[in-house]
Amino acid sequence: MMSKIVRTQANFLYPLILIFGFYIVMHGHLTPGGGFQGGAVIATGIALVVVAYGYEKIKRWIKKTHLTAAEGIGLLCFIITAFIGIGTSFFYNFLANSGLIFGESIPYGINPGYLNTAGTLPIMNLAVGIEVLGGLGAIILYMMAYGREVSE
Amino acid sequence: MIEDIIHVLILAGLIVTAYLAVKLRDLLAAAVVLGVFSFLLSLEFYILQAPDVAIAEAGIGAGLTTAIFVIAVKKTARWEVEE
Amino acid sequence: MIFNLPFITVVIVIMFGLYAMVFRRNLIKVVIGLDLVESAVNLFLVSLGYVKGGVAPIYTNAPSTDMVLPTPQALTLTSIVIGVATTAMLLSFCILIYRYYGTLDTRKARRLRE
Amino acid sequence: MRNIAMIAVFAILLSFFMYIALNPADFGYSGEGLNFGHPRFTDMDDYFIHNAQNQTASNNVVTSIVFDYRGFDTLGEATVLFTAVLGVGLGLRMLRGDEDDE
Amino acid sequence: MLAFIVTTMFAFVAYLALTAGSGDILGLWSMEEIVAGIFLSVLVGAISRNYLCRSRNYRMLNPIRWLLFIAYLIGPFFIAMARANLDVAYRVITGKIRPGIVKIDPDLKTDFGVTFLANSITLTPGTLSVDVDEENNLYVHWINIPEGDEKMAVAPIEKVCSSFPKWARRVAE
Amino acid sequence: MIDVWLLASLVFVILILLAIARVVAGPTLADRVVALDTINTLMVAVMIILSVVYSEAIYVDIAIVYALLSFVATLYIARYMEGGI
Amino acid sequence: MLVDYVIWIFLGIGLTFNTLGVIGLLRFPDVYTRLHAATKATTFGSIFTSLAVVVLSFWKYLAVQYTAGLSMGVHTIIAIMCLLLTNPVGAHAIARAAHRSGVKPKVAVVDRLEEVGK
Repeated sequence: MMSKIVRTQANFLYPLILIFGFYIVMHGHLTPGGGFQGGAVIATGIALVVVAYGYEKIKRWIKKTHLTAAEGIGLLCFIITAFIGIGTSFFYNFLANSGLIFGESIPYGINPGYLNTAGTLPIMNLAVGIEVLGGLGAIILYMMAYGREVSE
Repeated sequence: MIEDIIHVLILAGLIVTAYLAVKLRDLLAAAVVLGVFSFLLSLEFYILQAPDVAIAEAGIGAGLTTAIFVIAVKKTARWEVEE
Repeated sequence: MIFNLPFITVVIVIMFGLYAMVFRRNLIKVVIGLDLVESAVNLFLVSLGYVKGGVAPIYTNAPSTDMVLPTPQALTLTSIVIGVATTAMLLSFCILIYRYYGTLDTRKARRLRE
Repeated sequence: MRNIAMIAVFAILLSFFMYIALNPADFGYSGEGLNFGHPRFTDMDDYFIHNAQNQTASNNVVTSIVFDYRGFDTLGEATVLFTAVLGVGLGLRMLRGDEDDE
Repeated sequence: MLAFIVTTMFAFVAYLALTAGSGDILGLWSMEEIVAGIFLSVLVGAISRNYLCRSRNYRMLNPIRWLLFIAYLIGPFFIAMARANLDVAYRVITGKIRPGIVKIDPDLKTDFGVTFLANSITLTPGTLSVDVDEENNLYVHWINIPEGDEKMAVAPIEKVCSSFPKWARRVAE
Repeated sequence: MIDVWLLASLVFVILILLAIARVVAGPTLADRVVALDTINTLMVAVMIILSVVYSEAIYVDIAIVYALLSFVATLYIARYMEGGI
Repeated sequence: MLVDYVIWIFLGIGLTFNTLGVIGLLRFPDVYTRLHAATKATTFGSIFTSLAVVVLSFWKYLAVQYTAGLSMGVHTIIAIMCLLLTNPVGAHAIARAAHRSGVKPKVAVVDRLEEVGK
């Protein structure tokens, strides 16, 4: 456990990192970003909380099974979304320019506001983001959990 | 012109940090130097007009890689011994 | 003016990484060498797709098509996540080896096995 | 003796790579090798750049390539990540006994 | 429940700040952004409700404290920061230093107040907070100790950090 | 107008190289970590300035990622030096 | 133009303090004094160079109708706030860890933390 100052600041920064990571995930088709990057940012937030509180306290709040379950759910959503368009081809973008959810066409120019576009890409971004955050966070927690510390 | 000078300086920094990461006997210091290498690489991606790759390198190289190396060094030995 | 300097940097960094992987006997140093080689290959891919005077492959201004090639960037993006996953896996194997043999030196570990 | 052989192999590799990186004539299509800032083989990328915004309605061409045109690469990457997490968990779980879980 | 609502509101305000300038609602936001923001904020609030409000201390919900905080940030804090940098510039050029670690007793009670004071001390003239103990005493590395002050067990608080404890008490307690 | 920003970024890159000199020379681990922290701050500033040079508003996101995440590595190494992860 | 002069002044102040911070990092004798130079001076200088960007983007948004200027300025302000939140915590963590791991101040007239003991 680190000092009081670091712990209080980590409490304040953890929601900020999470919301920024989800911002990067959701805006993957308009600005630089996407599923991989946002998932990595959120996993780094988990690493921040782990280092601030120590593994002994954190293992009651963040469970490894939840993270591995998130990884499986993300992978499953990704594959299912790819399968729906199987009538034309695997990974067919059936929602683009169709008028349904995420189905509007996009104009040129800088536009961080037209979130309702690009078909299946935002859904896949969200799925891959959840998968990457689960995988990298589970790696950090596994490496903290096992193996006794070796003194010099 | 000035852009080319910036380019050359960043590449020189990359070579220096790569040499240092191989040379140092202290594995923790090697992890720190690897972090600096990752920062410079991200700046190079930024200048080569690849912002997606720069964000990925920033998010992974800034926090996660150094964290994993530090945990692994903690659970093994810190000094690289060679007779 | 800038004559293939990124490619020369890639060659030098790959040589440093290969040196660490072949001549160093500490296993964590070997993993560091592998990480250097991965980063150098990422830099090679991105600088292979650079067009002089191009902009990033995101439509932010008028419909201009003078863009940097996007496919190498997509491949690099995939490669980075795979890189951190394999690094974590190799380091966990290093922890296992240290617990069973008591050393990270490759020659000593090989001798202890017999 | 072994070291000398390795150093020779290293010297050969270094000179080979340097030759490729420096000489723009002998490697590559139609007598042009690596040339920083002037890439060869741009047909596929031109197709992506011209058509990505109409076909997938996405501003970011890289995202549309990663998730739409070349989605199988991303599927493979997700599988590799899943396997790596599985490997780390199963491998380190062999150390059970010095730190209990749950 | 209150912790969940507070965290959700905090995340939603952060999301609105990130997406300013995207549409027509109030001249700044578009409809899709607000819907997506509500969804993501509820998600973030459900994940991290135990962190932001760990101390179960809802004193900071008072908006007057936020106004005071902003006033502090652009008033005395900025001036002290500018003075700090001139001081560091003088020390860098001349090399005249007389450093040491002293102990101060700011008499604060909450964790937030101590964090606030420690961060302010780190960014302002000639001082750097090194450690904090259980009674909220701070150990401060001081780059230029005046003659005679190193004899005292507890350093005079006005010389180390001029009026920051008063502001910290006003904002955080 | 553009020249000013490019010159400023050139000065920043030179400062980053000077900080790398401290990484090379630093006698203890703590000195190297201090240099790492300095490089983080300089990197955020140079990324914000280069976004003006390329006149792309969306590049500032990368600087925010750096400013939020780069101190996690510092915290890990500090935790190691205190003893106990 | 007035805006140009304001931007030049901000950039000049920022670059000066950044340079002084890096010189102090190279010149001071031990870890704690290096932290003084590195943390304060570079944070202050980076804030000033970023303020120049804020001024330019808001001026472009108001005068030239450059619509991306608003998001650029707001994002730069968010980056400044993140720097102000994270930098002092990192400095504090380094100083505490260095003192606990046995790196003593090289020149010091008094060290109260050493007398307390661990």
